[in-house]
Parts: sequence; C-alpha cells; structure tokens
Amino acid sequence: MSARLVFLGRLEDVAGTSQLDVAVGPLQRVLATLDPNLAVALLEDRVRVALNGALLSERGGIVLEDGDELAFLPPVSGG
Amino acid sequence: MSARLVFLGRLEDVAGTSQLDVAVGPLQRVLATLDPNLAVALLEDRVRVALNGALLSERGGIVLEDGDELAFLPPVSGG
Amino acid sequence: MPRDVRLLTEPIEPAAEQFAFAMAHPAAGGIASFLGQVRCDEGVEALELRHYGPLTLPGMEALADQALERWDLDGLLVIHRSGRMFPGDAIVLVAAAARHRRDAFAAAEFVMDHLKSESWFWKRELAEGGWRWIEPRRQDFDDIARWN
Amino acid sequence: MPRDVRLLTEPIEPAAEQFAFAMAHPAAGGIASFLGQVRCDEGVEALELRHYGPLTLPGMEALADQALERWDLDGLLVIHRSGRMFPGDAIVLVAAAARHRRDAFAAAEFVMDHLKSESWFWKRELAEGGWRWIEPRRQDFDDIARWN
Repeated sequence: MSARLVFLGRLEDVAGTSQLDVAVGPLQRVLATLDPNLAVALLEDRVRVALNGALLSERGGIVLEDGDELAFLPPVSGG
Repeated sequence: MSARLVFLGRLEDVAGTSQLDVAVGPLQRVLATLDPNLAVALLEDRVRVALNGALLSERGGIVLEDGDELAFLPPVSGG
Repeated sequence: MPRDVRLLTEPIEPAAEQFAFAMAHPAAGGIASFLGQVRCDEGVEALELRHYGPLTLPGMEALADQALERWDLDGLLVIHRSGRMFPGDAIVLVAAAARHRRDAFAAAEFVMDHLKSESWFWKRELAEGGWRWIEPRRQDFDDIARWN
Repeated sequence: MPRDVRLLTEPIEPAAEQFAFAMAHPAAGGIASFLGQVRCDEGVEALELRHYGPLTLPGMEALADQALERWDLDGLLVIHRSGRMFPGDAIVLVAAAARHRRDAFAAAEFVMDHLKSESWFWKRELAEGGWRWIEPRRQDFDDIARWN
C-alpha cells in the first residue's frame, strides 16, 4: 500500500529526486516523515498540487490512498 | 523628342495600354491630345503622379522634357 | 544581414525562405512571420499584381527601415510577389527575428499592414472569365491607423 | 484537421512543419506563425524543459480550443518541446491560419503569451557548469493580462 509524490521544477532539486513512494494516509502525516526542508518547500503558497492528474483548488484534508499520485507544481516558467 | 506616360492599375484598362509615348511640352497640352475619357481618369484627385520615379506632391506646372517618364498611380490595392 | 527585402516575379518558396531566415538568426529568441497566399475560394481563378519599378521596391525598403528603427530586431525579411498567381500561391512573406517576442510580432504586423495599404501594388482578379481591378479596402486603412 | 497540438521530446523541424501546415490550409488567406528557439548567447550552454504528463498536453489542447473559439481560424498548430535543448534548437512553434490577417496574428500571439506564462513547463538552464531553475518573468504576466 503506497502512494507516489511527484516533484516538478526546483522542487526536484530540493527533494533530490523527481518522485518518491510514501505510505498512504493523511498528507499532513506523510509530510511529517519527509526532510523538513522539503516539507517546507512543498507547503509554499505558490506551489499547487494535482491529485491523479487533477488540479486541486486547495490541499486541506488530502488523504493519500493506494496508487495515488500527488504532484507538487511550483510556478511555471515555460516556453 | 518624346516623353512617356505610364498607366498603372485600372488606368491601364482605360488607356488600353500600359504606356504611351507622347510629344514633349506642358502636361496640360499633352492631356488635351488624349482620349477625353482617359484624360478625365488621369486627372482624378486620387490619382498620384511620379516624374522619373519621384512622387510629386502636386501636378500643376509639369512640363515634359525629352526622355521623361510620367507615371499615373491610382490608389493601391496590394498584398 | 539584418534586412532582406525582395520583389519577386517568380514563385516565393515560403518554407525554404523561413528555414534560411531562421538559420541566419540563431541568436534571436523568436521569429514571427506571416505568409499571405491566394485564397482557394470565391471563384477567383487567378490574381495579378502589378508594380511600378521605380517606386515599389524602394518603398518596401523604406518600410523595412522604418520597422528596423522602431523595434529592436535581429533581422527582417520582406518578400513580395508581382505578376500572375493562382490559388494557393504565396503573395507575401514577412518574418521578423527579435530577442523579445513582442517586438517580433509587432514588426511583422506593422510591415504587413503597411504593405497592404501603402505599398505600390495594384491588384486584379480573374473571376467568371473576366479581370477586375481591386479597390483598396476600408479595413486596410483602419489597420494602418493603429500605428500612428 | 483544424487543431494540431503536440508535445515533443524530439527535435521540432520548424520548416517542415510550417510547410505541411501551409499545404493543409490552402484556403486560408494568411498564416501567422511564431518560432521560439534557444538563444545563442549569454553563456547558456543548454536548456531543459520538464513537463508533467497528466497536465501539460491537456493544458495545451485546452488553450488551443480557447483560441479556436475566440478567433475565426481555419487551422491552429501548437508544437512544444520538452527535454534537453541546445542553442539554436526550436522550443515552440505556433501557427494560425485564417481568412483575415488580424485573426491569425492575434491567435498566434494569444497562444504564445499563454504558453509562456500558464502552461505546465518548468525550465532550467545550464551555464558556467551548473543547472539553474528559471523563475517566471514579470513580463510574462504583463503579456497575458492584455487578453483579459
């Protein structure tokens, strides 16, 4: 039973990896198991999240279930 | 001793030719020798004239000399 | 060569020209371009553009110089056909290379608007067996007024 | 096919794409296009764009649909690279075919402005031996505000 966190842009550098498999459960509890620097970076206001490819308007109350993919999206700088 | 009149755009249809060699002399006298329909079309306000490749701001007092080329330019419709 | 202005009486090859222009300006961040072609509709069988040698190309060159003065461009390409064309043929190709996207777009659009309404070309169309001279369109004057 | 939207991890061939697009839209009076490429200056040795599969291409498609709704277009081409690129490589190619010149220019510029500031790409540059993530530019937000 695991979920996957995906880190885009500079968050990948902070995490040292582009994705990380984590235990399921409430997001807050998952974040608490991470390196504090990474957890702080992921919680920045400008970072948006997408659960299984769908953007979330806010991230309160997220509970990761088996097979979920949660992506952390910092401000874009494309094109 | 002759000068050349050049007719652009629809003026070519009115003249039945794209250019016409004429006697030298004051433009008014030259125009009087042309078919009246053509003379009227050439004198329209929107028709500009270029003498030897230089646009004239007005056409009062033009006197054609040997080898001159006077072009009659109706409104453009390019591109 | 920042300015490449040509009046062609033979077919324009837009893809080859755009390729060469991009190759010539590798340092530019962007290239905006416009290709105008003879429409394949409305029963127009052919189109003819006439120009006046002493005025037309010099006028195009002066227009290109205005655009180069007004925007910060790495290069500007202006190619216009004269002569007889058929549906699908290219009439005009304009391309502007610039460091900044906005400059490239504005310069290309400025050149097109002025070519359409102020350059020394006269156009006639062949439809239903007859040639008809085209008068300037009101829209063309509105387009050009934006730049004043 | 009026809408052709692609996310490529291999090099874009702009000339071939522009040629094919013009061939596909012979009835259009004009085609406005924009080619963005990696600049050959400022010591940038390479550039990398990352995308997020579930969001990036769907977002580009939604953007193309917005442009097709807003302007009267015969066709719209949007190709964006992802992955590692080097100076001179094409990053993005947008082309809009329309009956009216103004529509083609506006649609191409609208798509470019939104790709730059709202599409799901993250960019980093290699310079002086190190990679550096690029933050969004103030200018990009100003550009997009024009369309509201």
